[in-house]
Amino acid sequence: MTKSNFTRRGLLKTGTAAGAGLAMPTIFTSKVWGAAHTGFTNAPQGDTVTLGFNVPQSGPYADEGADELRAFQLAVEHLNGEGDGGMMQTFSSKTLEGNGIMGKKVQFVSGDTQTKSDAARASAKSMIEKDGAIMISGGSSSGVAVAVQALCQEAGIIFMAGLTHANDTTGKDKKANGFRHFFNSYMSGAALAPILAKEYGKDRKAYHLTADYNWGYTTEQAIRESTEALGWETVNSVLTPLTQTDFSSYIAPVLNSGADVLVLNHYGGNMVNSLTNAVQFGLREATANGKKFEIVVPLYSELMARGAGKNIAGILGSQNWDWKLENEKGARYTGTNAFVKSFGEKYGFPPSQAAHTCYVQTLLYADAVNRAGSFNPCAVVEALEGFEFDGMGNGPTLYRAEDHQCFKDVVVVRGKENPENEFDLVEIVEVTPVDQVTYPPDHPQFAGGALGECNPGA
Amino acid sequence: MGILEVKNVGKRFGGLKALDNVNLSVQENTVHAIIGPNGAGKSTLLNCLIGKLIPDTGSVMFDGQSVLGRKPHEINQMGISRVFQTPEIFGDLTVFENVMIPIFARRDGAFALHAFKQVMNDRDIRERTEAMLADVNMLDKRDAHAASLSRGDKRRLEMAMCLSQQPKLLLLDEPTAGMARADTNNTIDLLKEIKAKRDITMCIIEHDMHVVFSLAERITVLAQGTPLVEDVPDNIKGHPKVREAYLGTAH
Amino acid sequence: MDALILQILNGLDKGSAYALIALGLTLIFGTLGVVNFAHGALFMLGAFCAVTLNRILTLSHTVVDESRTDFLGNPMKVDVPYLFDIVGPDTGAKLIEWSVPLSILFAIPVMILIGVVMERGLIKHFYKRPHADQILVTFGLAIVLQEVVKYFYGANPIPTPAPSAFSGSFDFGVLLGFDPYVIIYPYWRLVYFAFAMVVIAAVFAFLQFSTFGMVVRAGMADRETVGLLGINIDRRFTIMFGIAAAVAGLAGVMYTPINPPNYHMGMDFLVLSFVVVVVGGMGSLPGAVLAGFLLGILESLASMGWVIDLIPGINQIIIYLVAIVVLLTRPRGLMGRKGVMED
Amino acid sequence: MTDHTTDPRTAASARPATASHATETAFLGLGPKDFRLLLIVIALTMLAPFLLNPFPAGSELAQFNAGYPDLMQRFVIFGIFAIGFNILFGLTGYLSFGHAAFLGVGSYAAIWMMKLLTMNVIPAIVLSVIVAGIFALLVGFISLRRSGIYFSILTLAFAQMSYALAYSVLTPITGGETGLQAKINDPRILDPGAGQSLGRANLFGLEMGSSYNLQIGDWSFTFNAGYYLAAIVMLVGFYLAIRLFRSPFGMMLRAVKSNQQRMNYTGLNSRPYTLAAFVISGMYAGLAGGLMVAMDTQVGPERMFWTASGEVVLMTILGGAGTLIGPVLGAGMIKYMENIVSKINDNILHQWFSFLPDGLEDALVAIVYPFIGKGWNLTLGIVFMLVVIFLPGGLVQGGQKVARLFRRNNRKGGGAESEAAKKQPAE
Repeated sequence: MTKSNFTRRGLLKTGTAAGAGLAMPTIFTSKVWGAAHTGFTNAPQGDTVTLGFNVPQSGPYADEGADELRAFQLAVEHLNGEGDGGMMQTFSSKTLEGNGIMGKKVQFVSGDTQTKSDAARASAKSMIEKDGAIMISGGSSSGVAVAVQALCQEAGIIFMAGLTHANDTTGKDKKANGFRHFFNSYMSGAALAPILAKEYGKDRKAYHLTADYNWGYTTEQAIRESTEALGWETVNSVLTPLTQTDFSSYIAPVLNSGADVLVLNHYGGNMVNSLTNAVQFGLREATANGKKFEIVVPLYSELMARGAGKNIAGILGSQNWDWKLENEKGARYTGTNAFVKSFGEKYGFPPSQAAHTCYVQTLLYADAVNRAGSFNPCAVVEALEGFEFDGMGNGPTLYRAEDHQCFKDVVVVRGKENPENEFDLVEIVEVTPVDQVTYPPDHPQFAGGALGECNPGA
Repeated sequence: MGILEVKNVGKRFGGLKALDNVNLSVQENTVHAIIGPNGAGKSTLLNCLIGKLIPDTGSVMFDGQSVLGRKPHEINQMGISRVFQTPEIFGDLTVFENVMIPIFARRDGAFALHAFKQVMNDRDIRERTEAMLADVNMLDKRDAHAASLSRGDKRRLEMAMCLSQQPKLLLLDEPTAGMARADTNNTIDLLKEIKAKRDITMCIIEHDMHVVFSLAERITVLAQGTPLVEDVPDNIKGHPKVREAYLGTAH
Repeated sequence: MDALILQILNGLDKGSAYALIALGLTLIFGTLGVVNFAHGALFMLGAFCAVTLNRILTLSHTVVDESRTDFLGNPMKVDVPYLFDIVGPDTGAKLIEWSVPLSILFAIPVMILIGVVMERGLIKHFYKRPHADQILVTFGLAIVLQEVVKYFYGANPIPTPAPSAFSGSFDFGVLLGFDPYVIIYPYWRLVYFAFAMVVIAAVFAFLQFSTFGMVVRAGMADRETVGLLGINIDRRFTIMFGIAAAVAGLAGVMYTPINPPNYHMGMDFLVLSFVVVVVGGMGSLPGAVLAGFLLGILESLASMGWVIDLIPGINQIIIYLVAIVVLLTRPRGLMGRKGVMED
Repeated sequence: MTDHTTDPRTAASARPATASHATETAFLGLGPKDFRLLLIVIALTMLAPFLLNPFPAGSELAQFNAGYPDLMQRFVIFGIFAIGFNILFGLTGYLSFGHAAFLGVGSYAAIWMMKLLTMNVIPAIVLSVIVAGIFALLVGFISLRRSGIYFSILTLAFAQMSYALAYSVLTPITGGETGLQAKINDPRILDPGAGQSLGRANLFGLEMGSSYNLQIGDWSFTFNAGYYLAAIVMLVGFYLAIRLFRSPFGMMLRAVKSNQQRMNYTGLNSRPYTLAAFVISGMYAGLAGGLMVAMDTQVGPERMFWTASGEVVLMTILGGAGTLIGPVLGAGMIKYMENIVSKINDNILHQWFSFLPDGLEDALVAIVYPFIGKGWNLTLGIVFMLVVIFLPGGLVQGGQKVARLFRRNNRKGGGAESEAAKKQPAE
């Protein structure tokens, strides 16, 4: 257990010891911390640096948030030279030596996003204003990611997004100070479509149920466009309220609609319930148009799979990463086993993809600072833009400069028929190579946004 | 011409004739009582007077205007104040405030948005309230919460609230219902006291003969929805029809 | 036509959940005059009775299986339920599979106990307090209850499937002369509907025909008078609270196979159940049931594709829209009594 | 005419006055007691950066410091929201369960003003109040046809519809799930720099985010422009609320709560009174929403969810419905728990108890752990229950009762003093 995570103010004490006992007013033009001295917000003073991990701790995604927080703690340990170093051994960039970031010991603060944008911003602001965090990471929904990313842009802080899948995060709402490692709706569509065509044939009629909010819209659009390009037909698409708990009235008409595939553009509790309801209605056993009826869930997560239990058996979906990747698909995905080993030994179960992304984002940030030789957000942005790396479990990866989106292979998975335990619920069907999921920065699904200038905050 | 004129009022509830061709005239500056055994139609008549019920036939004119179909606050603004069976006061407010509110209502109308004037800076209202409280001997209780008053004081307060509006007609709905004899006598004394101090028109709906004969100057006896007799108290006492009406029922 | 029949079936099913929760809520409103914001939490606790029984039945000891390895390459540890040792693996597996229906027996005493403890320990002291205080204390209690559940069971939904005998769907369409697959309905949802009907009938019969019920109904109408008659109405009201808790709990138990339970499912239903109770009319049991089914059916009808195309977003707001229309046309809801919770 | 018989006692009514019949006004049209309260609140809000940061920056207790701009802003903004809510609920007794809708609508109005017109906060705040007022007029006009729980459900229904539509169908106007933020390419027709850089919310050039930092020894205090703007707005709102409480209008609203039947038979039409209270309180909510955007240029629809409406109800009841300062205290308490307790994680716990032997330290951490960090909701729920059980009537009324209890105990000791005290009317 680390007992060394003093808040940053502890160091301010030493930093300002010279003026102890005297009133020492200092005026800053914009932000409080350090701006006048260093030209950017929350410049670390003393020999530590504070990172802010903003994850859902209450509400439906609390368990996912807990897993993210575990990964963050692990990353901090590794950065500070504790533990076995995890992915730092396999990471292609070798600037991380277990001596913190630029020699400064890493400490962190955590907060609760409640999966609400207001609460997430309040929590992030307290990290910035009170604790002096220089980077914020985490989160489990796109609404929160977009809100916190915008805040970090204004405050002059780097935002390393956690789990956020909507195109908007690096599309119409992209920001210069924000970076996304996780994949997105477009990539899900591009990765899934060929495999769907291969598994279920090119002559399929799809029925979409879509969560009635931004992420749902972009995911439906992505899947539709990719599958229709391969010959599928979209019979119908129905929007379902976010607050819906019983989806029976949306599922019931599906079988009689002429469709033979149901696409559930749902996440979290919505997905667990809609899938459970769909299986209840016998969709898995049904046949339509002379074919076996199929269900597709574009975005998979281990926790959702656990919630849906047996119902996910045989259902295709996409993931950013899976802990079995290196074992099953070979050394291209090196880093996976190193991470799973340190995570598994510390916590006793394999990590989720949300944990993986958060861990990787933290390491990537630390490495970028080291390479830039500065904590200045603009220097970090420069170091991350166009950065190519490997050994983080996803194979060779590019942080594209134009939109701050990571490009890497996408994992297509299927729910296992007979899982051995609650952490082994999916099997990897195929890994779609990165060039099949890459799109031009001006792709219409991502239109309407501008990165803007990086903001150091001062 | 009386201040309150009830003409040919009839009201049916389904097959039941609650009021049948009621005619009534309350003269200014008199105490007029309406009595009758239970089920005689007193409450129905009262509800017609205050606009709560609209009669099937006939008219109710107050001061030359019809009251039918008007809302309670409109009827009050016409000059009718009402005393209830159990005192209806503002329990959460102080005695002083209880009396101020009706004075405000009479001066500023049914609605006035004086959101940023201070109540206590209104000298006019304050003085009138103090005078009214003095009039009913309640000035020493001005800061008490109305809910904490004794039953008799509550009745007194309610009376003060009504009188503070200087109503053209004071409507009393069984003001002694459910009271012990002593309380009843106190109420009678209070009403007598009020009557002695000023010119006022009162209409009392009551079934307690004792109260009625102590106060009323004119009495209408109602039975089975229709007025039996109307006369001065002395003539009502021992009137055969009245006796029949009361003894004819279960009493 | 077939689509309509299907959605009415769906509506009946949703309606049974709404009606069951609202029934308990309106019992507490009507008998005790308490605004109980913890009622959703009771529904949630019921659902977790089913989870708990499942956990109890699957209490396991670990056996190391050398022939297999876990994700870190160590020998696999396999959990074997104690139940298998006691009754043998076959009966044991059957029992675990039937844990949800079995939970009914488990939940009734547990929920009555929870209800009675809640009433005696806390709610009792709030009968004479303003509604505002009741809201604050029951809301606080609801948060505490759900956080306790979260602490032990996590935030993720927990799958609790129905016995396999009830999996699959019944084809109504064939029965009515339609093509196969046109009107199908899951067996478990039919079970839920039937179960709800039985519970509702039982509650009504109990209130209608037992002397206990008569006293409670009289107490709902006029508490003071019944108290004056020398009847200990307080004790009866405690029992009523227990029954209301049990009804909510049973609704939760049987709901678990429909949607995997999670710790905040009570809050999801809380607002809705208040709407149902109020649309039905305060203090009216038949009103609550009627409104539950009405809103369930209308919600299902509003979720049909062509309806949404016609009025975008109607499926999002239908319940609230209906509530507004009902309350404006019928001041006290569908079957409300005058003077209950109007001030 | 009868009111000539003035009682001699009336003339001599110069006895020590309670607020309810103070004839003299101390200042600003307030009675001395209210004026004192206003002064205290002014002092508290102006000195908040000091008061909320009582612990030296480096100390382990610094975790409990709340004196950073965002939280201070939230305290006063939710204070405004609760003050406004209290005008409706505390005075008339009408429990609106949909007040967050007005806050949300005000927020959307404000952000659109900033996107289209200028990043200066004045037009945004003004419009947010107006729009929220109009919306409240509409909702109030319909909802106030019913009373009691029927009214509550009507307001809840309107708010939930607003939330659901803002989240989904109205996405083009509201930004849906991701909400609305200031963007570089906003038109901002009045701003010279529009289109080139991201605008910042400001008051004639003074940026809301700008702060002045004061170090005194180990302590550090932050004075934030946005906070002081919000605090001044809150003080004005608070002052107006006091005036309203003491006005004939406020008295009529209390009369509505106390006995609507008597009120109507006294010649007063209660509908316009309740509607006016509803609109005023909706405007306070809109003002809070506008200020939220002014402090933090972002709006999301969950600001209108029923839990947000429930939160202001809880704030008001927790602090003491119908009291002047209670709702502000309640708002502060809930926001403090949400923002401070939720940030304490097990690392910090270990740090606190690190002076203890290892076994004891772990045991203590294990005991405290469920109540902090992700367990902050549990603590909140327990606080709700404790307050309502032990301090009936909320923090303020409960506090008064406790204070009176102490005073009474003291008096038992001081014989002569207690005699004098008995004559004072209890307040």
